[in-house]
Amino acid sequence: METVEINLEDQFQARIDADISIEPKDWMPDAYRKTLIRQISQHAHSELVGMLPEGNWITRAPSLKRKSILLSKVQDEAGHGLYLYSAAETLGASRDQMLADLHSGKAKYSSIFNYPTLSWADMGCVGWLVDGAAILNQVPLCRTSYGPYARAMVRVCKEESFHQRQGFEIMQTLCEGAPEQKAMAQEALNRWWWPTLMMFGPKDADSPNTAQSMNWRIKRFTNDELRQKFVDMMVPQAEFLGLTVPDPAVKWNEARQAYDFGEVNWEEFWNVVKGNGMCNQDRLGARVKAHEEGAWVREAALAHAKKRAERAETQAA
Amino acid sequence: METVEINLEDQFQARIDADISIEPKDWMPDAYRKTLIRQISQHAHSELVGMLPEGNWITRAPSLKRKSILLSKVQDEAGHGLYLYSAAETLGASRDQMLADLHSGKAKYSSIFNYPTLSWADMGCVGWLVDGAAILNQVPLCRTSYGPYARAMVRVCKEESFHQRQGFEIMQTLCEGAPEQKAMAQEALNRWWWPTLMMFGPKDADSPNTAQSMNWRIKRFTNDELRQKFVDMMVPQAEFLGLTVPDPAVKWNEARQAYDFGEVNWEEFWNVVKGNGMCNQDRLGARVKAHEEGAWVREAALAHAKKRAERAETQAA
Amino acid sequence: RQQLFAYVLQLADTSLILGHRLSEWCGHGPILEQDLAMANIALDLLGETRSLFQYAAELEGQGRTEDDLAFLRLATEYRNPLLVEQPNGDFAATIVRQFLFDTFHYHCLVELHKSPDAQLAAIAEKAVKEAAYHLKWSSEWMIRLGDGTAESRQRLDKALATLWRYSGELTTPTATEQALQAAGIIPDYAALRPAMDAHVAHVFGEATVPVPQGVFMMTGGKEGRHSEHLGYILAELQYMQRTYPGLKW
Amino acid sequence: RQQLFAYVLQLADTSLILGHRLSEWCGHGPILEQDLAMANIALDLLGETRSLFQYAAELEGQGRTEDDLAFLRLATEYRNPLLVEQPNGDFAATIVRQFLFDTFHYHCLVELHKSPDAQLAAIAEKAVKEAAYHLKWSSEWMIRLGDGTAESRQRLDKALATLWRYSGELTTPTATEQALQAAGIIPDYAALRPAMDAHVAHVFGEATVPVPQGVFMMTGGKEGRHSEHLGYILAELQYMQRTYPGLKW
Repeated sequence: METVEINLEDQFQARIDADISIEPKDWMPDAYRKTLIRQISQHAHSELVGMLPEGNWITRAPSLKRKSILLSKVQDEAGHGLYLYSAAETLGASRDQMLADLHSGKAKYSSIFNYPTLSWADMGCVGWLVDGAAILNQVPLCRTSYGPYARAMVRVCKEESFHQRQGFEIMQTLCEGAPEQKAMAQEALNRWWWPTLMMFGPKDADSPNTAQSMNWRIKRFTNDELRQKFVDMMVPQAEFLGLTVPDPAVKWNEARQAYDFGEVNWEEFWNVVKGNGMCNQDRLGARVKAHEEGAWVREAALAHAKKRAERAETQAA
Repeated sequence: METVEINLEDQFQARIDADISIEPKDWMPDAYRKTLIRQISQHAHSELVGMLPEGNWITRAPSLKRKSILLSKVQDEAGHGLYLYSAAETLGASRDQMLADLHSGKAKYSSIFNYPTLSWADMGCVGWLVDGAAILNQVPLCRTSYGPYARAMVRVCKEESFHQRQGFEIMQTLCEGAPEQKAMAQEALNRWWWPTLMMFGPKDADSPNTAQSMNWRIKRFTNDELRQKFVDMMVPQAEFLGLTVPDPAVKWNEARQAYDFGEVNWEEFWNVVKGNGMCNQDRLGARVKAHEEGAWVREAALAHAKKRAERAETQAA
Repeated sequence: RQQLFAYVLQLADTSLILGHRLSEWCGHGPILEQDLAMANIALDLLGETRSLFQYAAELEGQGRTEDDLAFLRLATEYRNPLLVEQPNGDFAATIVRQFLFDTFHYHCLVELHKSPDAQLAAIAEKAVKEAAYHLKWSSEWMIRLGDGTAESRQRLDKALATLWRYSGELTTPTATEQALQAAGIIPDYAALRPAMDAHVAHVFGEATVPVPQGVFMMTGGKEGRHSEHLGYILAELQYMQRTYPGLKW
Repeated sequence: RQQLFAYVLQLADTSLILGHRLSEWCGHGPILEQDLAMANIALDLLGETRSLFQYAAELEGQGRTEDDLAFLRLATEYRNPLLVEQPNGDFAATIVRQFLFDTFHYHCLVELHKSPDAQLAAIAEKAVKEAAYHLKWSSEWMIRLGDGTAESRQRLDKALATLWRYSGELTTPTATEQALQAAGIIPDYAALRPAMDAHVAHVFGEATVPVPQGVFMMTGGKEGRHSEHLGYILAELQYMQRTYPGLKW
């Protein structure tokens, strides 16, 4: 028995190393399955919860065009949530269980959504910075070893980069607009800059699972590598917009051919992860409320489907 | 027995006719008691429900001063509700039962509160016209035959005339303000004029209870008399404000030394009475909701009072 | 032309306000799939809103833009029927509101699509396909809730008791609508009734729910006499445009 | 002076926003007597708000009025602590929010009343009598709900679990407050704690509820970093002033 196990594991790793995708029916180590379920469901939850901070501005969007774009974006997020829950289901997770884990606080979602959206410019920053960071995290996942996840991510990333462009465009319109609009853009950047840097997770030294995930090709870059990429991408964009990144340590390093930047406030990071962000309570509360108040709707849909099926059977008999 | 009854009834009417007030412990005919309970509780309910249309603008009042005046006014209405419920309780009615009758639709409240408040100028019209009409209805009640009711009405009327002045002042400020403010005032007057004329009730010919009520000195003027008084009072005030009363038939009648005016839309009147006004559903719904959602609070207060009383007894023993 | 302007504005306000209400559900729906569906319907309505306001602005010819018309009017100037400004309530109330609206909207668009006014016809042509899907969605949910569980049935009944009274306004023409009907620009609502009633009867039949009878019908919204709910919608809807007048976004 | 202006504005925003929340209850309270009590407290807070904004306008000396300051700022310019912008929730949540605020408000005013700044002292003198009544009211309700029924206790516990985290901000001085404390203009919050804690301990004791321990405290509101709730408050609060700029009412 022992030998067979080892062989399966070896074969599995060989496929991974050869960049052959793992499919739902293939054998996979338990730890790989569990890690993937955790990661995909967390990602699905993030799409679900991520609807809230942007949904917060739909009714207050400043023009019909912007309202339309924003609503469409939030709708896309709901769609991403659906693909990702489906991908996780191919690994044997049930949506009910995944949601129960979200509601109980066992499963996490991206901490960035625990920051509030306080002005219209936040719709710009969420698109430009938050989606920008998400894309950096997610593009490598389009080549991740697990097939259904990789395919879901291809769709997600395509839409996300569209969203990111829209976010940038909101910022650009503000920065080219009246002084109060530019001020609104800068104020939003001040609030969102550091939290988006935190989206890449703890420093590599504090991220013990990275090595295994990279080995399984679930992850393809380390947290710090991605964070550096993000800074290198965003600082010039902020300059282009005429905005100032709220980090006095940001400076081009000729030797590294990269931007130096300051240290993230890890205390804040861990606080928000632990549930002490501005919106943790409201976000999870909103989701639990929606789920609980929706219970009778789901029950009615099931009951009706059952009645229909029974009637069809009776008629067939 | 018969003889005694008749004597009591005669004595009662003699007191009424001599303008001696009836007090809670005095003998009174059942019909008198019932009529009064109906009238006083309906009046109390009107104060309670009447908080809603004005409460609707507290959070949106245009200045801190106006907000303060409006909030204070709505607070006074709550106070009037309390006096009136107490007055009705002296006749043996319980507040719980009166509220239950309100919530079931058995007891009425003034139909005027089934019209919505749609602009800030409505706060002016409610004070100026609605309170104005209420005062005309209520001033005679300060001399009504039932003592506790008459005394409650003295307090109520004093505050109401203060409210009426404030309402007029809102209108005056609007009419002396920018063109859009004056337009707002006129638009509100257009909506409130006819409904306030309806506040005096059906035409005398269609008001069968008036005679008995006047005989008992619960009522001292007929509906049509009061309506005429109201028109005679308000038309010059509207002219002073530079507003046009939305009734082309309004014209000074030299012979009658009074204003002629058009016919009220009695179909609308009866419709709103029957529950088909714009806000009947929302108003009653709001009251029922407040009562139901407050049940646990009232229970907690009672339970705590009981615990305290028991503890006091134990200590005393 | 003035009447056509008023009518197009009325249609635009209607889809604007209903879309606003639906978008309030965003992220709070009972099932993710239905969150998606409601956002989708809201988005369709918003698209229709924009076409209508753009056309209204053109008809008015005063240089006002779609955003000026959508965001910078007073409550009494909005012309949506009362139905669409009613609060979301629970999912049953949202479904009933949507079903009553969709039934009218779809059947009206089918005819409006034949209007001699080319732009109105073109807007209707695009919208009618979407409206057909909306009607299918809300009809299916009417049936699911009516013929689902005891609770869903009770909630549906309560929603009908609350909202049915607002359905009559949809097919009660205002003076403006009467003039346009007489001119053959817009459909005669009385002629829409048989198809609408048949659809309602079919859906209520499947839902095992009796069609409400003899209910007093509320009107006023299409003439600017609204419920108190509209003011709160506008406070949010207009917030940015009122706070930052005249800017580009 | 600039710091005093910022501080007075912070106090004004605080009573403005809490008064706004309380006034949302108007006509919807659980008992008419409590409707009256909440309106009364809201009215006191509004009176305090006006005195404070008037003083702030004077300190600023730029010709802005109390209404300009109250109605015409952006969300990030409001300086109220997070606690007071939290939604009313059920009556238990309103009571907890009020009790936590009143405890601080009363004890702070007792000291503020001795401020060398004469106007601040005068405002505090008037407000402290009202605040004493508010604190009595909310304390009594804390006790009734805690030592009432199982349901009221459960609701109180839930409200505490939700709102206690906002209590720390009240006594966590901002840089502005630190400077004014150092200058002896406003009380040292650390010095208020013993009396506040004793009151809390007493009330929780009577209510048979344990005082929450070791809760992470949320901050930010006094520096303009708010929750999403504030935006909706402002949409209503500012509606008229934004829609009709520069008019007299």
